[in-house]
Amino acid sequence: MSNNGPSPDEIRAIYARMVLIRKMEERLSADFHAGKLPGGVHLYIGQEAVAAGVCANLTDADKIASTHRGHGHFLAKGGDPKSMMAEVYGRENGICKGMGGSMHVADISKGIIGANGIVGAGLAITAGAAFAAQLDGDGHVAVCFFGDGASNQGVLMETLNVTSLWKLPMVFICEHNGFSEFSPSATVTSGEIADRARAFPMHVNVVDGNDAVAVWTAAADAIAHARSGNGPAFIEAKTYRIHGHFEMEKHMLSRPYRDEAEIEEWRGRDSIPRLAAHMIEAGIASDSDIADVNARTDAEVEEAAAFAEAGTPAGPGLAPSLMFAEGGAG
Amino acid sequence: MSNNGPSPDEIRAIYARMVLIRKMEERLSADFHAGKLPGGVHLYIGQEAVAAGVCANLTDADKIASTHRGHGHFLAKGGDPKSMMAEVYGRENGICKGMGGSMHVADISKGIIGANGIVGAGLAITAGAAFAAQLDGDGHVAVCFFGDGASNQGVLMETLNVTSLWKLPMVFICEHNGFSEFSPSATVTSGEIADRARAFPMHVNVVDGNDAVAVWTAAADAIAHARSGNGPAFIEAKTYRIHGHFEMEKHMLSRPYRDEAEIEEWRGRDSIPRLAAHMIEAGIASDSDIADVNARTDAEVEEAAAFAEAGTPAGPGLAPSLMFAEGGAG
Amino acid sequence: MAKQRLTNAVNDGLAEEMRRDPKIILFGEDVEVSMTGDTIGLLDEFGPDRIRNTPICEATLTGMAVGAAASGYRVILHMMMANFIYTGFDAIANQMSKLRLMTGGQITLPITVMCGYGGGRALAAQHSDTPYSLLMNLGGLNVAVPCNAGDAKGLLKTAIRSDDPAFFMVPGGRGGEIGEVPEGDYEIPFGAASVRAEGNAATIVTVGAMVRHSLEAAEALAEAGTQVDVIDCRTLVPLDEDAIIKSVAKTGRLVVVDEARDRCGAASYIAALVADKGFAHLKAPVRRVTVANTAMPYAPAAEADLLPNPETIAAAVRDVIA
Amino acid sequence: MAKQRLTNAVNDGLAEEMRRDPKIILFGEDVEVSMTGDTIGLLDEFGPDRIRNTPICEATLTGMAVGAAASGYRVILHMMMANFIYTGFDAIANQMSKLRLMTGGQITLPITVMCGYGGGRALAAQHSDTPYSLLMNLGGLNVAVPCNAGDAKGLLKTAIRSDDPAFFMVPGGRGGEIGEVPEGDYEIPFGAASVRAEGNAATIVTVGAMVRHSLEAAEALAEAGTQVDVIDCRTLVPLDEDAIIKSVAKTGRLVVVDEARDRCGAASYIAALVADKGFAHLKAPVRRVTVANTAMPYAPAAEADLLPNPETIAAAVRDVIA
Ligand SMILES: Cc1ncc(C[n+]2csc(CCOP(=O)(O)OP(=O)(O)O)c2C)c(N)n1
Ligand SMILES: Cc1ncc(C[n+]2csc(CCOP(=O)(O)OP(=O)(O)O)c2C)c(N)n1
Ligand SMILES: [Mg+2]
Ligand SMILES: [Mg+2]
Repeated sequence: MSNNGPSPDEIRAIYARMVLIRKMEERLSADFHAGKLPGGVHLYIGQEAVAAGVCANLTDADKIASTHRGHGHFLAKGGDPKSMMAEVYGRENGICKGMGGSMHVADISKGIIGANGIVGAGLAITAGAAFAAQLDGDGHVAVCFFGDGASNQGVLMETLNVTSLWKLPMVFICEHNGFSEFSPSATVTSGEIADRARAFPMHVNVVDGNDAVAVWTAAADAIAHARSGNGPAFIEAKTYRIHGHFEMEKHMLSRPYRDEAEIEEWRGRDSIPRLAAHMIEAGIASDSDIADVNARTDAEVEEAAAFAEAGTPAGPGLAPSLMFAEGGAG
Repeated sequence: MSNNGPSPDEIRAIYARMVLIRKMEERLSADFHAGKLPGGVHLYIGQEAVAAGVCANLTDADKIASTHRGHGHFLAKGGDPKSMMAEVYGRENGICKGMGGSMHVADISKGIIGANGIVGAGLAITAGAAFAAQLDGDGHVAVCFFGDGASNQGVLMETLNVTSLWKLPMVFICEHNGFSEFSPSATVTSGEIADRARAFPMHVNVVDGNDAVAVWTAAADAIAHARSGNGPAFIEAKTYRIHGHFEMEKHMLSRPYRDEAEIEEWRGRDSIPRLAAHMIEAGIASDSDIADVNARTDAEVEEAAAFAEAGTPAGPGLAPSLMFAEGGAG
Repeated sequence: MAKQRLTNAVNDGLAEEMRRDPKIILFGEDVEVSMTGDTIGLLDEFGPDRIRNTPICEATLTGMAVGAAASGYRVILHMMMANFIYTGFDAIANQMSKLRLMTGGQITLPITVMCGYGGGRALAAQHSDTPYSLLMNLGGLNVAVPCNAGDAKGLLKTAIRSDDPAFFMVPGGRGGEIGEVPEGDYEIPFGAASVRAEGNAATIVTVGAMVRHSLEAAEALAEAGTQVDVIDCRTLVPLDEDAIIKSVAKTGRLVVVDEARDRCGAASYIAALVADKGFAHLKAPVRRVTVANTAMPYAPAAEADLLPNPETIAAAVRDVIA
Repeated sequence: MAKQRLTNAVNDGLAEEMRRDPKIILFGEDVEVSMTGDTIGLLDEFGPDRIRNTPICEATLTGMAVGAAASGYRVILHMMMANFIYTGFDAIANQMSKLRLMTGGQITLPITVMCGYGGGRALAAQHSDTPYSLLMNLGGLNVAVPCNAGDAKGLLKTAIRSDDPAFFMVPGGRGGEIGEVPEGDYEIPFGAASVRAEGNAATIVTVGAMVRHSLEAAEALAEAGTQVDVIDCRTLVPLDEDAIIKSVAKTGRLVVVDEARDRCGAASYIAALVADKGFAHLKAPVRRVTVANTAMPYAPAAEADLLPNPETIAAAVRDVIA
């Protein structure tokens, strides 16, 4: 590591962001099971340290692309909880006017060029954003979050090639959360994912994705590498998806595809209490600070939900008018 | 190397095959420039040692898939020169009834499941054939020839993953001939291609593609590895394309994309005289044996050209009837 | 006749065919756990040689289907949802649909590609497409689109037994719907439309999920005294042109209902066919009830507004008989 | 007016636009050497930032076009030949055509995708497709198909300047053909068909490479005393419906000529449109002169047999006026 890790302020901000992601998603989970959401939701619970640790190193001018499991990335990059919640509710006041929904939350003004329902698609889009960043020439980077499952899509190798060839300022963040939908990673993924990146001239690192400080530190290096014109960087973050692939799965699958014991084991490594313990131990936060964060976040989530509930459901007519910048559905 | 290299008989057979490929293509080149061919041709001249060295290790029950530059693979795998020539002429007596042409020569009875006009497409098709071979369970393999340019298509990584995951009997033969169409490899390919395979659990080797004996030896190992159920193997053969990307290029391009000196240098490493010298030195062929091969091959090429010339140009009506096995153009 | 969910009928069809023919293999993403239930239990019965759960790599999966089929296997490729065929589109468009011609008929490709299609479930733009017209334009591919459990099983069997590549596309929202399924083994032939309702006033031609909406429209019209033919194409390639023309010869009026986007959709092809071969019979403009040329929005009301429904279908019929 | 080859007109158009707008970038495979000459010299003038010769990786190229455009650049993506768009189809079908809607209009995608399409040069099945109808069905994409050098340059400029994604598809066999190109800067608007010949007996609607064949057919017909309208759509999305309907209102007879395969092709869409909105004017069946639902064979005579030509077009016209 060539940096000294996050400052106390940074750690506190990361922690707050992780709690926000967790609580927003717990709310979405409850809302889903209460039948309040129009579509399905893929929750990020358990992986918060990755989004928060990485995005703490980014500015609004840096871009991120994300996955079907994109709430965490959206919130970590500074997306507004209210308009995200409204989007998932399918409301006109949603960040995408209710047109995208959970799988497609995006806020261009924050550099969030979009979650994506197509596994692997974000990689090429990010390479394009990194190309743009290189041409802009002002040191911005483009970061792609993608899963271990997505790592089996050929577009990974293609983007490793083109970004290293052109020294594009792209940062690859592979979130190895153990599953490719309902398939345990080992049953679909051969070899080590980081080795795929090591076949190319780039900065590569593997990190504990449930350790926010470690993620921040690795990301700081990777992003600095990319920012300074040295080309792409790759981080494989080992983590675990605590909830199902999507919340609907309990109603759909006829048998489980993983052990409860495994889930419990990973709950024991939960990045949020872990970071809280670290902060207390390091004397940079007290129990009451932690309680404050929780309370503030609860209020923020309440507010987001109220905003969403109050929004008008997106209705007829809007879609065709949104297809073309220059008007008309063609 | 775990084998002792090709036997004298094998070497002589490889040599004869290389000469056949060379002379067939020199004829096609002349025919093209004489305006006798309906479409374009991508010639394999300079790379003969790869196809011949690899295919000498295969039987008709083994499958190969090939590229737009497929004449050499077709002939090396035992495809009939007459029906290949007729195919390139667009005749009804062509191996594909004149429907495929130069880029699509195939002979299923010989395990040649097809040349392919789509760069990289053969990789996934071969993985499917390797899957079939695994299910057949009788030790056959499926071999894919592909270029350095094709190695930048993501399907390479996808097939490396799935074949190593499932231990499929697939052999990857990357023919690194210096160019991806008109782009020198270094301008489009980052890192070492063989390293892409090394990221997966498989047998990987890099070989001088202009040395037929070295290719045979490496291929024998790789194919034995795959045949015995150990999963895929990968060979990167370094070689050079002596002719243009296609014969048409002289008429199309406004400026050269490579040095004459470079071409001359590689002509100096021509695999055919090199193998001849080796045979003479090793005492397994005499000058007059070499002359015999040349003479016999000239006659064979003449015969193939005569067969093609005598064929009826494939005409109307055939195409729609060939679309479906069960009849009708749907 | 037994009552079954469509997805269970498909599951039975797959198992029955795999029992019949040991050369059948099936692979795709998460076919082991089986989200919709269509492949459930197959791994247990047929083992990991014949049922393979794959990595996410659609470009390779479609290509592998071609390679395995060209090597003597009868392949069922499970692509989950129709939007994912785009990711594997090269081997569909450049290989599967063309190789037989390109090899002068040497290659036979007995491939069935399965997927769910269509909207109506707030899955948003990337999980709601109805892309059969793209496949129809490629040539070389059969396309079956069942509307109910019984047809699903019969068409699936025909697809699997065929020596040609076929897409078997199930309406995404209909997997849970219960319908009659004949006992025993049966095939439903390709290219044979089913006349689901009869009448002289107009012809509705449709397919897949839109059959039910069309039948509801027909019922509503019947209550007002208008009887219409409702023709379910069942397969879009081959298409039962005769059934369509015959009906239009009787009614003189045609409404085509299609869940796909309008432009160059199946509806426009069917309308064009009739405007050519059935022109002499036509007494009114040929109407298409389709989806605007728009990606599918997430919000349910926005989505519903785009999809044909019994009211919009009935309105189109009233229009052409006015 | 200067005389120029189509590919040179395109080359000039690219250079002029890149001089005008520094935000324009162009990338693709072998755009440096430039096989057909359309991108020749651009690297020298604009440098490697704005002109990038790429590896072969179509799936990434289409996705990068989206990412770079979403990040403020005006992207020209050179895809060489139409068949290669299938390899990069995901980012076209699931991203380029949908992201604007999915983001509620946040994303603007000024992308021009260039490629050659069509048969007639013995390039065989994998290099001869005419896939515009697939793009037309996706929604969210404009599609321009010039038939001559002057239009090529003008339509290209409109495509590049547009804030929406557009495919600019050049007839593969026409790059070398010489035509008039207006001096100075000009755009040809999207959605404005060009009436290339006029007559009252029938309407031919066509596009791209088929315009010339249709004009030859029109000439042959004229010699026999039959005058026809020949309408060149110029853009298929948006489509100049008014021009088509107006002509059919005059002639009452329609032949649609299209180099694509017939099923769900542009011709069937145009025929369907007229069978709906222009039905009252129609005096005869609407004929389509298209390509059988077949992959393109290699042998020239087999290929030529499938493509529309002046004789088959004239025959169809004689048929509808009989
Ligand atoms: C191209 C494509 N194929 C398949 C799917 C269905 N699908 C959605 S998520 C998913 C698994 C993704 O796994 P991973 O990349 O590890 O992300 P995770 O869900 O673990 O966050 C699959 C197969 C899809 N959305 N897109
Ligand atoms: C998918 C696709 N993209 C682009 C092309 C055009 N093309 C034909 S051959 C070729 C270069 C291939 O290079 P390589 O794989 O190294 O093979 P080589 O020509 O050197 O034998 C290209 C770009 C194509 N045929 N298919
Ligand atoms: Mg995962
Ligand atoms: Mg090469």
